[in-house]
Amino acid sequence: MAEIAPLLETRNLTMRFGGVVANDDVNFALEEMELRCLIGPNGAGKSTFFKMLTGQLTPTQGTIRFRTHPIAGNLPHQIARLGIGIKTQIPNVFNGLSVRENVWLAAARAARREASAKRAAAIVDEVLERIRLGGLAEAIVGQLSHGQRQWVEIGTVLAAEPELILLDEPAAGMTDEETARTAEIIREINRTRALIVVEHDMEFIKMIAKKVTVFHQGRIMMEDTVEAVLADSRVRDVYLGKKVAA
Amino acid sequence: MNGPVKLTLQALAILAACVAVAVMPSYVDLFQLMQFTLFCSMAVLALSLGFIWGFGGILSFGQTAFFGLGAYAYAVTAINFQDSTPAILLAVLVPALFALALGYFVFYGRISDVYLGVITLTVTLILFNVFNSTAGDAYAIGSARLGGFNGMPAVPTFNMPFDPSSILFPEQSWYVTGGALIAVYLGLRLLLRSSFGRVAIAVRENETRAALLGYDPRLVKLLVFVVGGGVAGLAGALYVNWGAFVGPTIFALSLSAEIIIWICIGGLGTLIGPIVGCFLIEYLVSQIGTQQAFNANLVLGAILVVFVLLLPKGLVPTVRDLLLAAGRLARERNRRPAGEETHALPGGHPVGAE
Amino acid sequence: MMTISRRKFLKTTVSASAALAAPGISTRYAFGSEDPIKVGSLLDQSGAIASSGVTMVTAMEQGIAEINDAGGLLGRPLKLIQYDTQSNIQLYSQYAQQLALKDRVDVVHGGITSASREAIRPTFDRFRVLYFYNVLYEGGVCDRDTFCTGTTPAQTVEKLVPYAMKKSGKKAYIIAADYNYGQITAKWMTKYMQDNGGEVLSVDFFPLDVTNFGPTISKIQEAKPDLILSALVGGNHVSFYRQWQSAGMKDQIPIASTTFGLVNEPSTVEAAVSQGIYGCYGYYEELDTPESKAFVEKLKKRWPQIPYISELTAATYEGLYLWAEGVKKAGSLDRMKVIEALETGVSYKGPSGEVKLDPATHHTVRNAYLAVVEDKKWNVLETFKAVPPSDTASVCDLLKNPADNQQYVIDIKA
Amino acid sequence: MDLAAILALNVVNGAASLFLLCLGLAIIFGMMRIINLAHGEFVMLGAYAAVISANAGVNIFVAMLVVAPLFVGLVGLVVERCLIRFLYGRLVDSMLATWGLSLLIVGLVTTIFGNTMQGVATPFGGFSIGAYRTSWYTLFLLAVALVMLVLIYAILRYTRFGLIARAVMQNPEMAAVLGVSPARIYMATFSLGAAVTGLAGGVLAPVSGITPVMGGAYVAKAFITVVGGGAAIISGTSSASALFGLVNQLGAYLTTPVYGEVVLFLAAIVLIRLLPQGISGRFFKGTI
Repeated sequence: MAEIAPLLETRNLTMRFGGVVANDDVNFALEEMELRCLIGPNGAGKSTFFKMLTGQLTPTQGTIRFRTHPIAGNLPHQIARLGIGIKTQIPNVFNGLSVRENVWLAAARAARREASAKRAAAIVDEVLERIRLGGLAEAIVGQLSHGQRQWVEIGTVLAAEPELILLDEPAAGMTDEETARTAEIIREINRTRALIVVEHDMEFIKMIAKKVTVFHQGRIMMEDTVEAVLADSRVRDVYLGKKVAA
Repeated sequence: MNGPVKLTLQALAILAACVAVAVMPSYVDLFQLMQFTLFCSMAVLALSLGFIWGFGGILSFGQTAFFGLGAYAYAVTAINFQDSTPAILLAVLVPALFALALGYFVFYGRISDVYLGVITLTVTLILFNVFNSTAGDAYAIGSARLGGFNGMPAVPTFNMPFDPSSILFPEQSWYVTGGALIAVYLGLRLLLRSSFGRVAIAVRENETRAALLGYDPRLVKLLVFVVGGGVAGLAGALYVNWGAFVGPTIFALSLSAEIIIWICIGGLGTLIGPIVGCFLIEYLVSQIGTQQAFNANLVLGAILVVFVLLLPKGLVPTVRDLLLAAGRLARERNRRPAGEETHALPGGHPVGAE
Repeated sequence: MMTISRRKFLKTTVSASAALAAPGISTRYAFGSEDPIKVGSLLDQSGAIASSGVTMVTAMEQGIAEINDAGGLLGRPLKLIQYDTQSNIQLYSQYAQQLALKDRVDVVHGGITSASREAIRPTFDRFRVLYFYNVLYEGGVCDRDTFCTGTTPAQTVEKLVPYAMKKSGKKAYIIAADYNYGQITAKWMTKYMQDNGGEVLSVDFFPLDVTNFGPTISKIQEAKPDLILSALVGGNHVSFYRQWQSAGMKDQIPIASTTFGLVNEPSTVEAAVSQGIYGCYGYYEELDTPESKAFVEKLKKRWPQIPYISELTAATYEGLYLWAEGVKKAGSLDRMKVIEALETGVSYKGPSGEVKLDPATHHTVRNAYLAVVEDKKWNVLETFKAVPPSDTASVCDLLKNPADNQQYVIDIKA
Repeated sequence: MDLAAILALNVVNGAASLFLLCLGLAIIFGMMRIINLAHGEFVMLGAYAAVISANAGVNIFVAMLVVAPLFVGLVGLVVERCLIRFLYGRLVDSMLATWGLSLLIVGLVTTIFGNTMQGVATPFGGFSIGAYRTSWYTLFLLAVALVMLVLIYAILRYTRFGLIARAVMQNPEMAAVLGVSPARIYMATFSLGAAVTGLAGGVLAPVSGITPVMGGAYVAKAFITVVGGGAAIISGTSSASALFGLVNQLGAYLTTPVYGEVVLFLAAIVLIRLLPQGISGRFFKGTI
């Protein structure tokens, strides 16, 4: 049975903070070029999961493999250099620098592989175009709106040209139009790269998702197509039910 | 201000500084020249901390550790070789290597914030204690006696490179020191414009984000720290050249604090600010001692307290903000008749961009 | 708002500098338009060492005023230029340059710690300014441009140790400040203990900021000495005497010190703490000679609340007069002429008695006094006349090697 | 045996003095993130207040335990109102301002009282353990340190002020929502820290040399101890004081005071390297 190794695979991944178990025995696999959505109520362990994938947390137990590299416990910059990029939940950008500088920092790192300054400049222009912030390229990021900062962060992730992109709530705080555009960009990226997207907005998920993984109390509760997940009563109980009630 | 204008202004300013250094000896007397020589060497020290703190986000309470090591390295080498050329090189190298070791210990141990401050402070206190206990003939490196608390007097001053017989005159010392200040300023400014400089600023701005983009914050900070250490060491050599003397009080807590004060007064996150702050405070302190009416501590303390309340951002950023605001006002007044409302961003200025 | 405050700030700075530009001391002269002779002085009036410095400044002011009242020197008035070095070595170097290059003074008196002296001595050598250091110190400076008028260990420790041994016993425990003065003085103490057939049980050094002496007191008790020899320095080290007394050790083991009382310790600690401590200095305020009484009276008139007047203050005053004698003898202010005149061995009868310059060492031959603290005052027990600086003399002969210029660390053979 | 007892007493005494010296700084730094570089001068003011009132005829214990903390607490209040309250969240400015303040206080005290000061006698006598003599005052210092430890713990743990103070330090906005004015809490906390520091100065006055610059000897050591202890005020400061007191006093006894100091500093460096969050960040998480 010759099976192609998954792009990303976790085995028995567990994270405990003192007595609190944030992730418990998570076995997760992502294929090359796959787009996966993660859903689950607050505190289900999605962000912790992302932090372990990017090296911001060292798992208490378990392994993570990216292609063939075991990366559990590696430092963030080492993992980033392997080709995993992340947009975090709260805009995590260089507030004191300009939009261009933000994007350039990511592009320069990517271009270093090809050792070309021109290449970096080209990436910056292309990305600025794509996130539609060309007009604000010299603006200081800290003075932009929340939504614009989200875009800047997406831009930095794109400019780094990672193999795998993790997006934590990319549509939060965006207008309908922006949300649609985000979905469009995600689909576009997905033509060449794999993505994992955490999102609460079901409409948004319906726009992009093929396969959805549901987190609940630190574990994977189910994993199926969008339709199947949305139809599942347990999911509705733990997650959607609460949403509706709220 | 757009790029080219700013660049032109900066180039003009540097040119003006070069001219000022060149003509100074014909305008001031020998004493003032020597005083400016001292101020310039201290300003190099100010730049070293201004760089690592303002652009690397590393608040070192013990920048004097590198300053002092540089001074001692210079003194010991100069006495042994009777030539300042290798001494100046070692004065940069020894502190830089020390910064490398200490920085590795600190940054790769993920020590940051105030803990970093405490470690650097403690290292300085240890150095003070160690150098203080080196009285007596047993503590000598080659022919140089370390001299304990009394220090090392009559250290050879600078000579022409590789020509120990031609000792520099005070005027020449001034050219060297003033030139060194301009060179260090230029060097740091260029470094900040380079890719490495931009990454360093990024790490200071947001360490996590920089790491998530694939930059190793530990390495970046370490390099910034080492550069700062080397520059502080150079300042130490310049300082010894001025006074021909080095003693353990060079490691004193009060000098460490004074450097921080220069930067606070001049403005953190700028390169010109530390220089301005240093000149101002050094001048003030030397003036206070020539009066007999008030206790010197009283006057200096009152000035610092008042300053922090009135100009919290420091002199250079405050002046710059005022100029920028004035410029914007003038622009808007020009444009309004044309009925053109600008899409201006709210005020303020990037900390990292200047 | 910002503009106003900035302007205000600048304005105050400007007026402050204007005030600062005026020289510190104004004395009314009766000498017409004759240019005054400038006497430079570098002493700490603020910071950690100010407690020593302030009375020395008063002595300088007094001496200058007296000489002026008596018609000045060479028919010209003296003008004092005193800078507050703020207990900061860098400022010593800075002001030394200012005195030498800007004020162009004819002589400089000053420096308190040995470190401050060593910082400014090269400057005065380089710019050819005559320099007087008027503080008791560890000895060994050998420099034709410099005159050291205070006592050195051979003049005081040599008398103190045998006396204290006679009163207590042969086993001593030495405690000293951890810098050159303390370390070298401890060596002298050891030498004189051994010369007199005694034994040193231990020598402990203390950084200047140590305030807790608990472990040391235990160690001393363990060693069971007959005598404590102390060269502790500064305000923090006064803690030792207090903790020693509060542990109830005061009446068990006597203390002899080369530093206690040099500022005004006997009058600031309680009588129980200071009672019975032995000291040996070149001068005490309590000294019962006409010159001493007149000196104390004059200083108290100048500054009614003046703290204790110790050797530091008297030697400063005498140092100024020694220089004046030299100028009179030379009939000139020329540096070399004054040095040569001083090297003829000029002398001056000051508050501490006859003080005579030793031509070979540029130190002084002077009286030393042994005293004990009784009821917060020094009671002078013995007077040693005309004690030579034999420690420095063993390494330094400026008559033979006029070009010599260094501070020797004297090799002490016990 | 006697030696062991006297050594233990020395260690405990060293730790107790260090704890007293650091507690006020820990309160101010731990709860407000203000680095008070005038801490040493607060100690000095406490000592001066005690000495001056005692020399004026006030009972020595009243002078040390009541006058000193009250006076310095009051000074703290004034300083907070006039200076510190403009500087919250501005670590660097607060350092500049408090450094200036320290110079200002030294200058003022020197101008008013001169460079030296008449001290006060140490109360109580000495007692013997075998061949060794030590003072009752050592035990008194220990008692004061213990009482302060319990008192500050009780204040933070059981009083309304303590609860609110801890809440405000955690999250100022939240406290404002609850109807508590953070400004008043900061003010009270700063004066409390100053008062505790004044008390330390008061009780150390009889065994110290009293000069305007005496504070300089304390500030670095106190700062290192507080940071070494970590965020928890009581457990962190007391454990760091105990550790550093032990290292310093044993080092001083076994070698010389010079190496005692160096050993203490090295211990601090190793400690922070091993426990980057301080002792309490590792062992006493969530304590006060």
